Amino acid sequence: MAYLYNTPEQQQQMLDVIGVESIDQLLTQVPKELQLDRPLDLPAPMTELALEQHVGKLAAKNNVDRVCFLGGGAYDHYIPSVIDELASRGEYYTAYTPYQAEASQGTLQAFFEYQSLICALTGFDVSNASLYEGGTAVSEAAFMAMRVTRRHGKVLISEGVHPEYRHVLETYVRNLETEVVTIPTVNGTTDLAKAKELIDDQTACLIFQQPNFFGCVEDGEELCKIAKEHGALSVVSFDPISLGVMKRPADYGADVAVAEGQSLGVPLQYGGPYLGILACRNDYVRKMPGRLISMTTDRNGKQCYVLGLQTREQHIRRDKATSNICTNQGLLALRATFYLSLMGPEGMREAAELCCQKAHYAADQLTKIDGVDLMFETPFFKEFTLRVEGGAEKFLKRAAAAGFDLGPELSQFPQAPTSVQDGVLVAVTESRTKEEIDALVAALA
Amino acid sequence: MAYLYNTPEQQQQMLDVIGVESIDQLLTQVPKELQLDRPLDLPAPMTELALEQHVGKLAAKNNVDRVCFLGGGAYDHYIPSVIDELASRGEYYTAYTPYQAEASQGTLQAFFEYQSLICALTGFDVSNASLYEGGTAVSEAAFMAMRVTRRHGKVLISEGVHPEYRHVLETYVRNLETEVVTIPTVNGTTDLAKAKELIDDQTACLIFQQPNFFGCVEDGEELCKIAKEHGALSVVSFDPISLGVMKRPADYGADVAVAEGQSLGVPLQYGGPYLGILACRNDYVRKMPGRLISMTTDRNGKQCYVLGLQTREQHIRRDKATSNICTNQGLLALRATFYLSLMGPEGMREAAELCCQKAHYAADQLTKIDGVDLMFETPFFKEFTLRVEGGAEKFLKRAAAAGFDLGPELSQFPQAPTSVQDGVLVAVTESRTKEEIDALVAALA
Amino acid sequence: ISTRPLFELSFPGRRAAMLPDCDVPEQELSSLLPEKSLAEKTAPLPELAEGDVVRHFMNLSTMNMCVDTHFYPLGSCTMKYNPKRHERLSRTHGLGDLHPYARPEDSQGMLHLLYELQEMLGEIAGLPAVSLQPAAGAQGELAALHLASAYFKSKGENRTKVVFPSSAHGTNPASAALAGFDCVQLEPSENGLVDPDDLLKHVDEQTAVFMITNPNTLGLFEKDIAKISSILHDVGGLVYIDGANMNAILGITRPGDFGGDMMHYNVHKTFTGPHGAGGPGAGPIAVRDFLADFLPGPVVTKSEEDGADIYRLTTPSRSIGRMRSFFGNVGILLRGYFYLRTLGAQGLRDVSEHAVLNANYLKARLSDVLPVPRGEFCMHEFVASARQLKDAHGITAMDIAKRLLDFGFHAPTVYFPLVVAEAMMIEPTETESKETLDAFVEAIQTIVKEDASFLHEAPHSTIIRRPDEVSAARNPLLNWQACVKD
Amino acid sequence: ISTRPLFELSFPGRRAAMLPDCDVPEQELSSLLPEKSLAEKTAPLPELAEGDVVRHFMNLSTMNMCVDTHFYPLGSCTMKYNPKRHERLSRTHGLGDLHPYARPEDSQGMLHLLYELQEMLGEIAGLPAVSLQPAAGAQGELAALHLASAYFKSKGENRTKVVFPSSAHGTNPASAALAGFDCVQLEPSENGLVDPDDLLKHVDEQTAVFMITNPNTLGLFEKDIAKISSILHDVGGLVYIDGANMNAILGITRPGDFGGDMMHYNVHKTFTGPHGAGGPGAGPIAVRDFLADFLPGPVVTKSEEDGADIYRLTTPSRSIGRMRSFFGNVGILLRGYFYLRTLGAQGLRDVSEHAVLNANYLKARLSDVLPVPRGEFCMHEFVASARQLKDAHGITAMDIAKRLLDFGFHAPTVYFPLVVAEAMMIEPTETESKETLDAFVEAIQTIVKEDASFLHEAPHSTIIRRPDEVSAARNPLLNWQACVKD
Repeated sequence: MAYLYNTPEQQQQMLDVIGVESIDQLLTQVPKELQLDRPLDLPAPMTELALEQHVGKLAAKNNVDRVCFLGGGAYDHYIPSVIDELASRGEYYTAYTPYQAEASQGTLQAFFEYQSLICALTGFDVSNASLYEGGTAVSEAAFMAMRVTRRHGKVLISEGVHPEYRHVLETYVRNLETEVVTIPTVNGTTDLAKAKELIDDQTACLIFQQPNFFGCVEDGEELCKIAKEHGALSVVSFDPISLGVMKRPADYGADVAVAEGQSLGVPLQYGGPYLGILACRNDYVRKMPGRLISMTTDRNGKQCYVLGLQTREQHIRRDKATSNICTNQGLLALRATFYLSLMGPEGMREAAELCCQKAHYAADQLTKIDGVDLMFETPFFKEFTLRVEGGAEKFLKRAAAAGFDLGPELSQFPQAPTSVQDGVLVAVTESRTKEEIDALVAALA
Repeated sequence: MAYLYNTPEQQQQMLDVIGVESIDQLLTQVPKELQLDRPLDLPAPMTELALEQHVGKLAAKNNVDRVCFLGGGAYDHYIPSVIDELASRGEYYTAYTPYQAEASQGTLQAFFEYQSLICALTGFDVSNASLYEGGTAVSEAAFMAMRVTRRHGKVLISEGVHPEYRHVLETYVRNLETEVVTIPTVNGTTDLAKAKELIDDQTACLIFQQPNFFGCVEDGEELCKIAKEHGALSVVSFDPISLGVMKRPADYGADVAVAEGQSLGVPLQYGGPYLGILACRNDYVRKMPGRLISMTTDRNGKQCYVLGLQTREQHIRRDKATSNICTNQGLLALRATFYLSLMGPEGMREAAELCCQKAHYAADQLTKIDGVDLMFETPFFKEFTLRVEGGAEKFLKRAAAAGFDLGPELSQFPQAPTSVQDGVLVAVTESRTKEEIDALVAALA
Repeated sequence: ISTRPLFELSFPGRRAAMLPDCDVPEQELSSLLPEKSLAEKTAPLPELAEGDVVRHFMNLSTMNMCVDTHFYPLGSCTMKYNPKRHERLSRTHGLGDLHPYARPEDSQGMLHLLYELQEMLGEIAGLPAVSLQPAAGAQGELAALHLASAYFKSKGENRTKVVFPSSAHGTNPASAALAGFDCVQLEPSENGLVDPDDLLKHVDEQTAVFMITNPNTLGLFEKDIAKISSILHDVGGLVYIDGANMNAILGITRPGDFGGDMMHYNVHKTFTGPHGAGGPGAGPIAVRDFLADFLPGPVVTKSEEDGADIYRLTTPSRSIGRMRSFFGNVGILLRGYFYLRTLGAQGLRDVSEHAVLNANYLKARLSDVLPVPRGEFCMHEFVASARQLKDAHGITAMDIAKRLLDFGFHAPTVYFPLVVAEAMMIEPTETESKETLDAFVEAIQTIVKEDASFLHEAPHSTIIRRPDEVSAARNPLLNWQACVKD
Repeated sequence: ISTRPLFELSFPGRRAAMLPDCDVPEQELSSLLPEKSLAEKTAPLPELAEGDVVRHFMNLSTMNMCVDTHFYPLGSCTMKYNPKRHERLSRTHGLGDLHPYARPEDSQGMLHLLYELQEMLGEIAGLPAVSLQPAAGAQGELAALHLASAYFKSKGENRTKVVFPSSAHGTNPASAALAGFDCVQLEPSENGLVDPDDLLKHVDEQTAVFMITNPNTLGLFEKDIAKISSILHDVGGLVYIDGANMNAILGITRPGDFGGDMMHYNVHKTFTGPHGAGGPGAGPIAVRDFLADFLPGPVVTKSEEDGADIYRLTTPSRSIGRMRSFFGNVGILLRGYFYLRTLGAQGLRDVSEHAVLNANYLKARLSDVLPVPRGEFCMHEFVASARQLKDAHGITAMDIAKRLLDFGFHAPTVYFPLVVAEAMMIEPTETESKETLDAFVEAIQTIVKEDASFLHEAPHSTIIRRPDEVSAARNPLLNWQACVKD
């Protein structure tokens, strides 16, 4: 009877009011022959204490005590404690979609501020109030581009985009006419010549990642230009932390920017829930997927916030909706809101610089080891790809034994180009110290 | 500039309004020759990230991963997660003493409910809103008994009371006329004959602990009777968890009940902050130390809560106050409030039964080991004293090496009777499992 | 309480988070990154002190109703108590901080847990093959529709249609369209249930999937569900169960047992996810064995090696592919796992029984003022109609909804489903007491006696009152910068 | 929001916490415990569901003003921002869950940290010997007075008197009395400061200790403190500094440097403890070297063994004994440690400089309506007087305090210290912005123009209004059971 209130005595009183003899009588709505005639076969219930002991044992079978140089789209960035304190407030945590604006101004204003912060971060006029995560954000951006350009035949995507994001896009379009065409990379970045070759007037968009999956910095300006020249939208999947030092998507000509927002105060938790970010030029606002919060006034003229442009959404437009999304990632959008508020421009700049400096130091030191080289001679930001002579497996095992996790290996992604299958990603965030990097190098040397 | 707001520009605006040129000019209030002419010699500041890394390293030097059978007044009882969630609410956490009742009804009502819960738990009419911890609560009770009985010459305290509590009492009375007389124990409990011998008409109170420091159950009724017969107050220091199955202090005739409330949802945190509980008969309310919350009505007749009987307190009565206490243990009283609300009568009973059953199982199994015996043949509740042939040191080391912490050893308390100095306490809470107890026994056998 | 916009609290030079000094030899940034990729100045985020951020968002939080503080009978959303233990447990060292690319040997505890969750969800559904990947219910629908398509293609069939009743959630048609299907909507029936005869007319060999919520959005159990399923199966189609209303039937009946071939769960609803001001959700899907090979992946598989259980991430052989990056919304799945392990079989059945009891009690007590047009009894929720009140007194469902806020109750869902005039969709959930339900009934009884013009002005005590949604739609102000420009 | 008493929510048979089944062989309880010690029935605690408990105390919490949500300029209480990082850090595995009887070899990290804290507090005080044991400031006072007594006894002196100014905190005389001393109170002086000439008349060879708060409770620095100290030292007495107002002088001047021999800190005020609705505090004391042997214990000592630092719990040789069980209020001490390590020397001085700046700014801006009778400038707080307003318009300090609540500001401390008529003791702290101070000034400017009779009725917008304290004192209702009986 965990979490229940009504005692047998109360249940009887309620049944009397309803005018039935038992709960079973209420359940006769379910035809007898369809009712389960046995208890569900589930493990026995546990009290809070027993569950904590059980979960503790399971958790102890996961090894998280190594120093984390893992990357590939999820990063061990520092999470200020204020974020947990605020996000765990029941008033955010146990409220739902703000359908009743009068009872939800807190959530509404916070999401409005989220949108404003993402606009400030990306340079765009519009941000929605979140999508599921970075991978589906790419697909949603592609669909949006098709609606905007009315071109449904072809989507161009760089091989430098996270292989799982590309995989998701393939899944999303599998029943549609749309062809997904991959632009190969050369020396770690999108092959611009190939991009020009592959793009045409049926192309809805050109999608790239900045910095890309290999850690390398793309020529965003040029890629956007190529898209523009063919009437396609340029879609960039960016690393939010990188914008502490790097140009904003809107500033180098992108039309749509999407991102995995995990870096912005979201714990790793084995891959989700994370935060899909989507921002774009104002022109596309009515083609945008996801929830939007708008400022308005109430009947007394007081400034307030409300769900806006709901007529784009599935609960109104049904099969004509801009997307099928219903829940958003509210709690994660809140975390990103708190994160960006705490960091401010200076914090973001410092974090980005630390990542960049430490990643380069780590790369410099690691490549001093015999047989360890950078796979690409291309500038990178906080993550880079190593090639290890004789394969990465032993190398990674040695690192693990010494208390360090590197990776992922590119070979675990079927979508990664075959030429780089022997690469290993190494990510270095502001949380890593010189001491840790030096110890890693010492262990591998 | 952590946590500061005003930028240099704002500081200048403020100085202009004040009409001074610099903050230094404001500080001329402090005579030049008294000003520190150098920076304080403190470690360099750390950012949140750096501090977390630093604290993590220090914490890793403490060993808390062993299974905890440690007792002696602080116990590893289970803390339901609801307690942390509620107690960390900023509205409780960052408010202060509810001087402005209109702005503090939440705190006031919660403390009123604390008082009511402690009354229900102990059987008394009055509880204050908390004291520092269990040790000082004993001293405060002794002072209160002196005020009530107007006997200032003598206080009787059983050797079965926590040696540190007795030590605190000695400290508290060291400049006063009051003599603290210790009643010896025999076979682990207060020597009743000696108690009768030592008590007289100058005795303010007779203080005992239930179950006592050795884990043994005292004859509370008899001890209270002895006090009563001599016009002294009976003061019992009780274990709150034990009241899940044992008689309430008021029900066996005690006049004042005090306790260490750590068991009621307070984390161990190396000894504090904990919670001093003090409840008593209604007659003594105006002689009581500490804060009291009273129900009353506001100007519209609405039921509300307010600080009551403040004229007993130091900020009004100064040297005539019932105590010098100013802060109370508000946050810990809140935790106990949440704990008792969650547990209810059934939860308290179950917890007490589990402690008692598991402690007896552990005692039965441990004493099967050669050379390991119970020191006392007296009923105990959740804690018992072992005597180990050849001394406890090696025994404890073997336990530690196998991942178990027992203790404390009685030898570490100078106030403990010499006859029991070779004893070791073992506490078993509801958090311990049969599996853990069996593993402990296997490791020591 | 201050509600000044965050950006207006900004003051140049203020700082909250600070980062440590760089402890590695520093190089010129322009020597590390291409000049043209570098920003001239950092993004114009607001500059705030830590205390600003805390006070601002603490104050904003208090401008919300939520389950922790209020009765929140928002129909179709299952606003039940969110156990606090889930928060502490999900932060457990080794769970909350596990990287998604931790190697399988370093994540056996997590994989074990997720495997157990797959098994439990399969059992509750009566559909044994489970993928935990979908990020939300709507994504579960999309995944299942892709799966159906792949399944039919594997059999050489090209089915183009998805059919659903008019009372379906908007996600059903939206997902069907996104998956490339043509949508066929049934007409509303008299009794609020799907009419098998009518259905027969709308399905054929082009029909891939029939999507149905059961109990449906009226809170009624589709009593002909077995027949409905047969109709679909007879034409070779599949039945999809929208699991939004699973809270009504846990341990009582199973989608797999009443003919469903595929379904999704809404973990943040049924299994206390939590709701999080709009999300995140998690939308695992469960399907029949013959569809298992098509599931999105990876899924967790178990094998025994040298007497020990080894857990692996595996992509099903004919998988439709990934629906998202990484494994799934694990943080939410964990909470579902904790919930199921807390309740066990009997506890889970108790949930549904109490949810049904609470709903019927509320329905019975409200029936004189807010009658329910369809169904003698309901399952876990019901859709009442304020039509009589509107006709007699001019009091609308919206009036009642808004006025309830003044009484300290969140409003029910209103004007959905569309098949009921002046609809008020009320779902009390099992985690409310009779006392709370009684207080809610009293509030409604008071409200319906109030003057209509007074109610049109409601709410009266909230921080704002009836925002202008029309102008927000016409001229949306979507960020602070835009508002400042205006 | 419901404010029904907790006990009235109780319903027989409801449960929140459940305990696991007993996994050891069970015996009859009556065979384990003496029959007469067993209760016939369990204590009549309320019976509640988990959701009851959460919703009740969540709702209660929202009926509080607090630093996290409001400006809270409660004089003498240093209501500064409580850094959220302290909460996470103090829960760190290995700190928050360390048993007080963990062996020294198992608690070296904790002892190291506490040792460092002793050192830092000694440096900030200019008094090198520190005991962290006292549970609160008032207990620190008591400990120091016992210490002084022991010290004098060790010299064969029997001193019976403790002297303090009339503006002293109530804890000073209360602690002195509790320690067995006779209390001597100085008369108030014209300028609010201790008059050395007057002091001279009140001290002699019977004087053990002079207790003084510096800056004092008027927010004024006792400029003659060096002279005052000499007077005491000349008669062989000791000077005790009440550290309640340390927030004004961190890194600027030190009690040890201006003549203090002993002092206490209020860690929950000066070093963000937090305030916790009334506590807990922590009241470490710092004393001169020649008093070190008398400190209450244990304290942490460090020694080098085989090149490694080893930390130990040690009882000083002539210790007055324990002031409480276990080591001390470690959870609060940890927060003080985190704060000091966050700020460092410059950060700490900045704290006091900004506290002084904020106070003087507020004082200057309010001076026309709420003049400060004593002192041209103030330190971290000031005591304004509403006497003019009372004389001219009948507006009291209490009126303004209550009315401020309507404006969303917590009230200052009122009617303390007694030496100022219609006192309003205002301490803004350093963690507030100029904007907030300006808004507070505007509120006061608005209030003082309001009608006195309207103000007598204030507050107008709070959940309750001016409780009847007289009847609460006459007929205290201290628990729910008693109220039900009435």
